[in-house]
Amino acid sequence: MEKTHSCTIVKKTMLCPDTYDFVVNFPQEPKPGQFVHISCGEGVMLRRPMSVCDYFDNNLRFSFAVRGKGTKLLAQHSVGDKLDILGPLGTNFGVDKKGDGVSLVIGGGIGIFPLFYTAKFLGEKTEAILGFRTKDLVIMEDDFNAVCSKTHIVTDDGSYNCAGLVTDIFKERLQKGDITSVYTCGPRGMMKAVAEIAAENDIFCEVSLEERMGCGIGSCAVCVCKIKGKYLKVCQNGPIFNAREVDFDE
Amino acid sequence: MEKTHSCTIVKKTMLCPDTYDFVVNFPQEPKPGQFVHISCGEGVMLRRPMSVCDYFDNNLRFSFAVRGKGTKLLAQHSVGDKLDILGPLGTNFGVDKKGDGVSLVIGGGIGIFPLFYTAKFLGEKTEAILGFRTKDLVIMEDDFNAVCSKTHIVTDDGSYNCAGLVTDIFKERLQKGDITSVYTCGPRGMMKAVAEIAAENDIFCEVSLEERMGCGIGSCAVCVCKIKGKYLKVCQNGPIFNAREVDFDE
Amino acid sequence: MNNLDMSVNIAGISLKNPIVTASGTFGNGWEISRYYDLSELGAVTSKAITLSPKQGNPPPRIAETDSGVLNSVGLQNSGIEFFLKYDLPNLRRYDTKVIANISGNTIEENCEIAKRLGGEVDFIELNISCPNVKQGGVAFGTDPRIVYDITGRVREHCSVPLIVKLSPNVTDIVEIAVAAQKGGANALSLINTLLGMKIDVNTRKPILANNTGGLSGPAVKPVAVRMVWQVAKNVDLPIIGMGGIMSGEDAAEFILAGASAVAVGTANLVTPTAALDIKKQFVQYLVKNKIKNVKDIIGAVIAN
Amino acid sequence: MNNLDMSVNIAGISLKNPIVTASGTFGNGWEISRYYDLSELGAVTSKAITLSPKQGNPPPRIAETDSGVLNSVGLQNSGIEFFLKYDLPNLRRYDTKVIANISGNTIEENCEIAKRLGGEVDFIELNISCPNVKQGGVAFGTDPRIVYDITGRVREHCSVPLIVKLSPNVTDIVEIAVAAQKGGANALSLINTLLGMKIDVNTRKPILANNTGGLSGPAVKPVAVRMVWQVAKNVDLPIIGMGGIMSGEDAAEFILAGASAVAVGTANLVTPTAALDIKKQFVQYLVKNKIKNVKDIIGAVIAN
Ligand SMILES: Cc1cc2nc3c(=O)[nH]c(=O)nc-3n(C[C@H](O)[C@H](O)[C@H](O)COP(=O)(O)OP(=O)(O)OC[C@H]3O[C@@H](n4cnc5c(N)ncnc54)[C@H](O)[C@@H]3O)c2cc1C
Ligand SMILES: Cc1cc2nc3c(=O)[nH]c(=O)nc-3n(C[C@H](O)[C@H](O)[C@H](O)COP(=O)(O)OP(=O)(O)OC[C@H]3O[C@@H](n4cnc5c(N)ncnc54)[C@H](O)[C@@H]3O)c2cc1C
Ligand SMILES: Cc1cc2nc3c(=O)[nH]c(=O)nc-3n(C[C@H](O)[C@H](O)[C@H](O)COP(=O)(O)O)c2cc1C
Ligand SMILES: Cc1cc2nc3c(=O)[nH]c(=O)nc-3n(C[C@H](O)[C@H](O)[C@H](O)COP(=O)(O)O)c2cc1C
Ligand code: FES
Ligand code: FES
Repeated sequence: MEKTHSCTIVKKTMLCPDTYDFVVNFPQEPKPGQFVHISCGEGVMLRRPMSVCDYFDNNLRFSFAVRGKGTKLLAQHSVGDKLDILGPLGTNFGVDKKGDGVSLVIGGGIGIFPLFYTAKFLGEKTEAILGFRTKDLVIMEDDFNAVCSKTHIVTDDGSYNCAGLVTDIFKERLQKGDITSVYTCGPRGMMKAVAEIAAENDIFCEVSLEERMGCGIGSCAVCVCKIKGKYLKVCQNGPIFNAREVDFDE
Repeated sequence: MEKTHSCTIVKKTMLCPDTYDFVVNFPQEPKPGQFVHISCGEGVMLRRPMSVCDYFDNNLRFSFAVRGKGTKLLAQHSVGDKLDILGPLGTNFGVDKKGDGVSLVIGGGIGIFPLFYTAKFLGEKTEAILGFRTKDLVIMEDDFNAVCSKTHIVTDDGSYNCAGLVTDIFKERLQKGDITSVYTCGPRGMMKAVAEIAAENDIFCEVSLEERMGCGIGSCAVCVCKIKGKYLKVCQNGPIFNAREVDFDE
Repeated sequence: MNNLDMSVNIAGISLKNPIVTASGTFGNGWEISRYYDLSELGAVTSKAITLSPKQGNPPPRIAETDSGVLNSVGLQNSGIEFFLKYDLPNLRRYDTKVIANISGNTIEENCEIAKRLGGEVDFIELNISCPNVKQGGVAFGTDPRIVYDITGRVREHCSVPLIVKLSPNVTDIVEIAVAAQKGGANALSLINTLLGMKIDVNTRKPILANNTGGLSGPAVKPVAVRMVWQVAKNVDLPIIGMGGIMSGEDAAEFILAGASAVAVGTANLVTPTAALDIKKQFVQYLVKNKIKNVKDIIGAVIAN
Repeated sequence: MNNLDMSVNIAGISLKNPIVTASGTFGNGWEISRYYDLSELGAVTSKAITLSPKQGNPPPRIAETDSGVLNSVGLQNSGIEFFLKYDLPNLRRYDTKVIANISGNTIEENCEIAKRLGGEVDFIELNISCPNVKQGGVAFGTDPRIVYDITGRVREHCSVPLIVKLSPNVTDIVEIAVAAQKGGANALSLINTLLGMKIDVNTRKPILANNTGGLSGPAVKPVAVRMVWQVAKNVDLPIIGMGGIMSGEDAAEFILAGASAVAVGTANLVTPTAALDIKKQFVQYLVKNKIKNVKDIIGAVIAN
């Protein structure tokens, strides 16, 4: 039988203002792209979904931006506190479908978190293209550098590296003709653009979708996205979907 | 203008199982018999009323038994934490009406707390009669000994000192004929019995009443008790009432 | 804050800002006025006023529930004479509008109270939605024909705008609101409390001596916001929105849904300065969202 | 625990214990069965079943409120054929009763679904109280004449006891319950969700794509307990009580109020093992209060 885990926080870091990184004891090894569903504490009833950012030595790492009540409460926890965590949950990135060429992980903002763990599975021929709004929000560059052969960083305002969008770099990088797979997570518009470029170039592309969740395990049917014209559950049929099947405009 | 106080907890003691004693910084000197209205923390909306147990050097002491959700949450606070406290509130014991003889403070269980601060105002000719269910619940004996000329303790089951009710000691003590005032707080039945004996002996007697509260300041009218046939607010017209005027059976 | 226009209009009368106190949670101002200057508020609402003094229900009269409060006060008050003689003159010392909440046992009684209030108050709020009394109260507020009738008859005796306060314990709030409008209401207040109950599982007794009571506080906010939104879309009367407002953003939510003003109720039980605090937070919200005139966001929700 | 009689009777069928899952919060058991053995429960309730598969409403479909949850799923499901072919056989592997929640768009559709279910399930729960669909749903559940009519007509097609699930969005729950009883209902479920709304004050948009949704969770518990109590006093049918049950003591509160069984809904969204946890806590409550037979406390509230 599966169960929820009572996990001790062993490390807490602030990555940039209002963005935290937690490492907790966690007994079950997740697959890349999966998420966990976290109880944020007294006063917030529903759990909040967070992507697996890393897993090592029975430790789970997840990182998150403070948005509303739940993430605010979560951020107030300290090393030594316990968190009630459900998971790992959901489908995983098809890292076995990466092909023989170079894999790209393309992320924007907090969408980069699941891509780090994923890049570790994709192996040395992986490159990362990461976009941030501005210099102060650029995070995890060293992490990605350690597992990717190259990490391209862009900022919307050009305050760090070149100004531009991840799709600009993506298109540029496609010129070499050695890309065989793309894994992406970030704002919906970004993922849509990445998906379109991948489709035009006939490259395998998977996306990690987000939707407001209830149960996180598939029993309440609230977290749906349109996939090939049908509402599928992001928590159970996703969060990873083949980019071609997602109806981004719904 | 009056305001709520943000008070730092400077001392926390356990008096007996599930009964705590807090000392907090507090800027306003209360009168004996008054209460404060305390925010117990996230998840409990309404404040909880607690009698002033002592006041010294800008420090307020209150003590409480853990009953339900509010007091449970309150008990989880530690030294250094802040509490949002409203008060002091309500009417006070008429210590100036004590007369020339001996004053008695008669309390049962958690009803003893306001009597300690009151006894300090009554002076050396004060005696305490305190009743508890059983030995393990006997608390504050030393405190009362320090401010009263004599402290009589009874337990329901006789596990500490003699078995019996505070009213037994009260009646016995009346024989000497030197009692001129009685101040009482405790279970309703106990206060009623004390009030009746006081009335029979024509002794000045005041009681501290309890009722479930909302605002604590007189603006919501939920905390009423029947006083001379009318519903009066315990938080504003009380908690201290002349025993003769209370309709104990309502 | 300087070039911020906080004023709103309710039935031709301008409130300096949209923050009001809700009836029954503010006494008649005596106590709360020791915590802040009532002139800070757009308006204050009196406790329910009846013709003769009223004892109310036996205690306990309050129980806390998850994010909510049940009360069964039952309209305890000192009657219209006392109000006119003592409470009103005191409230008049402040630069704020006064809403008199009236709760007669019968239609005639409400007419009589309205007549006696005359032009002394700024608004009369007819409470046909109290769940805690056997006569009058919610019995009036759940049948559209009765709502129409009572509104019309009380309206005849009002020298000032008549606000009708609606009960949420109904199948179709719009139908009730329309009835009040047709009856001649000049504004609507919603919502009063939802009827609820809490039982102590150890003693097996209801916590409230009255068994049931009215549920208020954040727990009911989604129901209140929905009702304000439905009524605002369908009825052309200004609305005073209430139900669980604890913060400036909560106030904004009701105004976006269609309320012209908002009333703070249960929050007053939590902290005496609640209405003032909420006003300040609401100003912060306006500033942060670059809103210069409150009236611009009344009903400005972008619904699907 | 050995000499504890946990069984309860609903319309002649014995449930081994009074803990049931609420429709729509438990899928059709596939997922939650990976967390505990469903045979632990007195009964399980299916997701709403319609005749043809149903897409439901666009997302977002959920919003959290203070102590509550708003949902606007809109009865997404794979239809009766899928249920009979895949879901039901799977549920039948467990030693628990199966309640089929049916939610047709029309009376005829409900009759047809009931007919197709035949004797395959233990109970049919007619959902005339979903606030998230335009057709059927709550529109059926708020008019006593329609409730009487639909209950009677669906009853004719049921080979098993018919439970009618009532909406709390009504003026008089007793009137509706009486109508269902007269129509031939064998049991009642209450409550479904209260209609609510939440607006994001920064974007000014409702959080739910459907604008409004159904409010559930601890926030609504006082309303649910009150309705169960009112109906239990006035209607002679077994009640499955629900609305905000998160603990064993919450379950006890509903049973004291008059419910013969209780359903766990929103709690399943918080923790997959919720219904099992609540059952265990309820046993502790019984032991602590020296209650040997659950049936002894059904409706045992000592009201004033
Ligand atoms: C599969 C999955 C994985 C995720 N992984 C991460 C991650 O690794 N790091 C991270 O920072 N965030 C992640 N998110 C988003 C994160 O779950 C939300 O930011 C969080 O739930 C917001 O909770 P809150 O209480 O702070 O916000 P709320 O008060 O609930 O809302 C505040 C804002 O957050 C947004 N939001 C609320 N719920 C969700 C949701 N379920 N999904 C997306 N946005 C939401 C709303 O649009 C709203 O503007 C993930 C979401 C999903 C579905
Ligand atoms: C003026 C006044 C002074 C008080 N002083 C003290 C004190 O010094 N020390 C102390 O331990 N307690 C004192 N009490 C009682 C204390 O306020 C309650 O025990 C407390 O509010 C219970 O809160 P809870 O959340 O733990 O209980 P809840 O979960 O609200 O209820 C649990 C139990 O507490 C009782 N209770 C709840 N509210 C009240 C209330 N307002 N008054 C009395 N009983 C209540 C109920 O009967 C119930 O059985 C005082 C009460 C009043 C009115
Ligand atoms: C203790 C209490 C007493 C109340 N008394 C009255 C009353 O006398 N007249 C009235 O119209 N409403 C009364 N109400 C209802 C409030 O005015 C308000 O409509 C309701 O509580 C919802 O707002 P809230 O959630 O902010 O409290 C009372 C509410 C409470 C909590
Ligand atoms: C996400 C969700 C989906 C629901 N779907 C249904 C449904 O399909 N049919 C139904 O009768 N009730 C449905 N309900 C209502 C519940 O069965 C239950 O009546 C209600 O939520 C109150 O119980 P609770 O507070 O324990 O959740 C749903 C509730 C939720 C939260
Ligand atoms: S969150 Fe419940 S089905 Fe996805
Ligand atoms: S608690 Fe509000 S009047 Fe006493």
